[in-house]
Amino acid sequence: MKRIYLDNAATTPTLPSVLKEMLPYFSERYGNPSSLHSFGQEARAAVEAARARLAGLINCQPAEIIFTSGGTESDNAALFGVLYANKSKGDHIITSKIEHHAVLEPCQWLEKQGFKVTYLDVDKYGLVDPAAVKAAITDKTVLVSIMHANNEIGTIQPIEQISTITKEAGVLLHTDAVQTVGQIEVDVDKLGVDLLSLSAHKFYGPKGVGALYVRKGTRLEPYIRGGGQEKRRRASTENVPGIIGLGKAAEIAKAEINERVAHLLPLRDRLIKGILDNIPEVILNGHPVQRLPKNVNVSVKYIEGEAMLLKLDLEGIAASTGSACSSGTLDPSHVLLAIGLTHELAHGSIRFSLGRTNTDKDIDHVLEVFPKIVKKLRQMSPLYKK
Amino acid sequence: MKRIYLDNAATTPTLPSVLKEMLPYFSERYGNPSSLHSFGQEARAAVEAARARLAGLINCQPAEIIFTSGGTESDNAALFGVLYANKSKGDHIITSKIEHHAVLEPCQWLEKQGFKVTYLDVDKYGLVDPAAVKAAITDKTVLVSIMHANNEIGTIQPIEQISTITKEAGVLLHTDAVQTVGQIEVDVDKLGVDLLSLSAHKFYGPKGVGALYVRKGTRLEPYIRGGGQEKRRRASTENVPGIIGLGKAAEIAKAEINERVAHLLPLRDRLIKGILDNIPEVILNGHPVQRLPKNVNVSVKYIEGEAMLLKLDLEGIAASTGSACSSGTLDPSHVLLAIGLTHELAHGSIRFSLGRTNTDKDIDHVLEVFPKIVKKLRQMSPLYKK
Amino acid sequence: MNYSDKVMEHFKNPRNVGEMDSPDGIGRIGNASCGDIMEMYIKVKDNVITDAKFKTFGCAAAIATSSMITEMVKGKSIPAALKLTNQMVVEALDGLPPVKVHCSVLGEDALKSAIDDYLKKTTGKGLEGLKLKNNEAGPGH
Amino acid sequence: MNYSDKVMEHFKNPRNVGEMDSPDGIGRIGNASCGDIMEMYIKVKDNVITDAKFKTFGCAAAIATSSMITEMVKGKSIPAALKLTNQMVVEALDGLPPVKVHCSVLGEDALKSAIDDYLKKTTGKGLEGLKLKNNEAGPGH
Ligand SMILES: Cc1ncc(COP(=O)(O)O)c(C=O)c1O
Ligand SMILES: Cc1ncc(COP(=O)(O)O)c(C=O)c1O
Repeated sequence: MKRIYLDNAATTPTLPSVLKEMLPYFSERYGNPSSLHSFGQEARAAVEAARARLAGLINCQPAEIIFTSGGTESDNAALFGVLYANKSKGDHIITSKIEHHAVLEPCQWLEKQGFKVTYLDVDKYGLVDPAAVKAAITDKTVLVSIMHANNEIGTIQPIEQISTITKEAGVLLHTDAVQTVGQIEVDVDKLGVDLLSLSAHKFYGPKGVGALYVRKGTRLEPYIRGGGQEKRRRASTENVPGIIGLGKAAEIAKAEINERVAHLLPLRDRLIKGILDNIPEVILNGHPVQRLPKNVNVSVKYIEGEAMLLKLDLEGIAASTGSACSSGTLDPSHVLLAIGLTHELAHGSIRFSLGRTNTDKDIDHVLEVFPKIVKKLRQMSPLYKK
Repeated sequence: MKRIYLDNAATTPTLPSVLKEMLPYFSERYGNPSSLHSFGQEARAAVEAARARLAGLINCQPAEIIFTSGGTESDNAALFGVLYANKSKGDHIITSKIEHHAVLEPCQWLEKQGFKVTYLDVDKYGLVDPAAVKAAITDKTVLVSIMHANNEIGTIQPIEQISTITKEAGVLLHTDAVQTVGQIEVDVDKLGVDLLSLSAHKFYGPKGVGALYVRKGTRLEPYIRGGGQEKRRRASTENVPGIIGLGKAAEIAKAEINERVAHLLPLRDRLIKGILDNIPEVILNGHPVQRLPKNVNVSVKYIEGEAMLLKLDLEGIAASTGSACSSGTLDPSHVLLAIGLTHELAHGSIRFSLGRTNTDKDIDHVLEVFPKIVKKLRQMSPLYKK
Repeated sequence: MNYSDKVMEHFKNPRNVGEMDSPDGIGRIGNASCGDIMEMYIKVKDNVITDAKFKTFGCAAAIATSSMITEMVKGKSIPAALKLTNQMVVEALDGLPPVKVHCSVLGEDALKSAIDDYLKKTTGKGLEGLKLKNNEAGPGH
Repeated sequence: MNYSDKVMEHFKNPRNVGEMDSPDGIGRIGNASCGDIMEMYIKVKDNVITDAKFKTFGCAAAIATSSMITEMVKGKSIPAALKLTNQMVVEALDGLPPVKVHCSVLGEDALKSAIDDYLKKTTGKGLEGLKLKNNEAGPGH
């Protein structure tokens, strides 16, 4: 059976050309970049070349990039690092209710340590209101952290408008751009952000490596401590192959970015339309237009997400759900609840996230298979009365 | 020119057989282990198999292993996680003056947050006195953190004796075993430790992945927060290829461990003897016997380490030094100062760390080249009066 | 999700799906906000459960559990059916992931509710000391 | 360490290494505890530095700096030699890594100390307003 991968928001395959560049750095050019000898120096040079490539993708200086172990660490390091470095200035963070847990959980931890956090509401499309950001800023506010695009519903936030406000107020702005880097244009200057998180495996790089952009002059306490690496901003022997993979993935993304968007938009819109037209009582989650080109998220009334997901998997289609049944907790996605869905609709959500190699045929297949699955599950549902 | 790598304490090459097992997990079996579909489940199964392999190497339960991004994160997570989880019990840590910075810097940070840290002295061989550990324990002591073997001078600590004391006192014991796992036997039960840090790239696995062993029942706050991965003890999409590499490196280490020791001991001792016999005014740093099989560390009077290192590099030999000149700070190695070396001797240190593929010929070459280098540099030194 | 082959088999081909014309007992357990609702219908003759059917809103584990429990009760006397525990259903399914065991509790509760309903209808009083394990919702909720 | 080819060349083949028989001026700068000691010897004739030699305990940058500065001062008059700054030495070496710039400061200081020593011996008073950039140690320390 042909398998169709529609879970590119969870992770993406590493491109063969990315892997190819990484390979020599495992067993041949294996030096530690901190070592002074030639083995070390060749690794150091490769790491710096990768840094320059990544800087090219997001339009920053190489020195403004700190390599990390992934998006989660970048988010943790940004929140923790800014708040602890600016304790004398204030203790207040503003964020939104639909951030990734990698932002929300550090916020909750910071609250336990005495910091204050404002969690902004979003509208039914998942949009943060820039005016609400402005209204929440106090003279104790140090940092605003609003994600660039949401991983579940794909809504893209008005970061540029928000940064106008934070700049005026003299407050730092962090954005979790894990879902946008390599997917749509991300330019730290246009966005006007001071810190930005990204993760390689979300845009065809390897897992276990990411980066935090930190605008020059921004005070930051290191989160992983213990050595002089990354100019004392992130200790630990550099993940050289991973960093090289991230650099190569960035280079490819930069070259391909317009193509990627142009390829995905029609696929996404066909899939949305096909689902809404062919299955009754389905709603689209997230913003109809300000939306990641890869993201399709719908709630199917009367049935549950994990059951849909596994039925799709049996047909070779990989998707994702915001149902609690998939997470091992009792609560469904906080994002879907924040945009106002009932628990039942949140449990009935399914996300398809498209990638580079998906084709019209893949969409055809989903549109053929998915309505049948919904029908079968509805027949089993005590909530569904034909 | 043949290059001879004698910096295996800094990092090691990934074994080709390790890389081979990792390869399919980049571009083919690329699923996110948290995903419920078949792509995710095959990645999940591979991660759990790796966990079991690593558990086999250190003799623990797979569920007691948390995968991390490396030794530094493991150390940070252990110290931070234990202290914050046990705040109600106490606020005191005992460690030594020769720990890796990945332990010392988090300790210093914890001190800033109000925790208390005792930094124990070591003797001239770098040994911690178990009696000093006992004497330092108070009713506020929560954790003792003493490294298994030192990365610079190779001295192996009497962890078993220390754990007898910590168990009696009801205090947790962490050991940084980054330099011992895969090098000498490491058995968490024999050692009697509650937490143990390790890093894959120090024993022929890939960079950017490590683990923290946490004995069942030990309370630990997560350090990287944001998702349900690693049973909520370490968030972030798992570094699947890295974890598989760590698992394979562990499996190989387990099979080879006796062979590795048997291979390195005579090489190490020949190199030490050869240097001491052929170069006047050289001293061996670290313990003569309770010493890592790979570690040779000497101080050469009247000359400076970086100069030696680079001269060796010009001859194709990769080594390391504790001289300040190599670190970009003004102070030489805290370890060498802690064992009582003068600044001058600390600046004149050089470390050779041996690995799997080093041969008698490599030692011959070092013994031929190194005395000449010392002679030349001494001729240049204002301190050296023939 | 790491389901056993047995669970997947019952999920793919659930037995006894559907409503029942004039059932002798109906049990309804769970609510949509926790993601699981089970409805169970039983037919009883001479104190023996002759048929069972279900409808379920829920995940694969909930569906497989419903399917399995309806299979297990068919042919059992009321007292024997009451001895069925969620543990037995889990075993019959070759295990469930820890986070999914609550689904099997729902199954047991749905069966008990259906028997309770049957007893109420026939004897005027329900199951003595009926205590549902799943405290999220009572019968008919 | 990320050294320029020029630095490596001077490190590999340092010029003017050694002591000098009856030098006209000696400068000694740094101390072993910070990892660098430079000794510089100069010969002066008619107010021109006709020869310079050095001995250095230190890293590759310290050695290359010493080698370069001795090359640069040879043939220079005392006033011209005093205009030599560490920046000029760094440039002549095609740059130094930022953490190594202090080595070039040591070189400049060693030269100034040697001139100071020469002036003291010849005129009875040293270099007017001598201020060494490296505050770790004075001359002869
Ligand atoms: C928006 C967002 N932030 C952060 C993360 C965390 O990234 P990683 O899994 O690389 O740590 C993810 C993905 O998991 C994400 O989608
Ligand atoms: C003793 C010790 N602890 C911790 C570390 C840190 O490990 P890593 O570089 O994998 O973070 C190292 C090596 O760098 C080490 O030798």
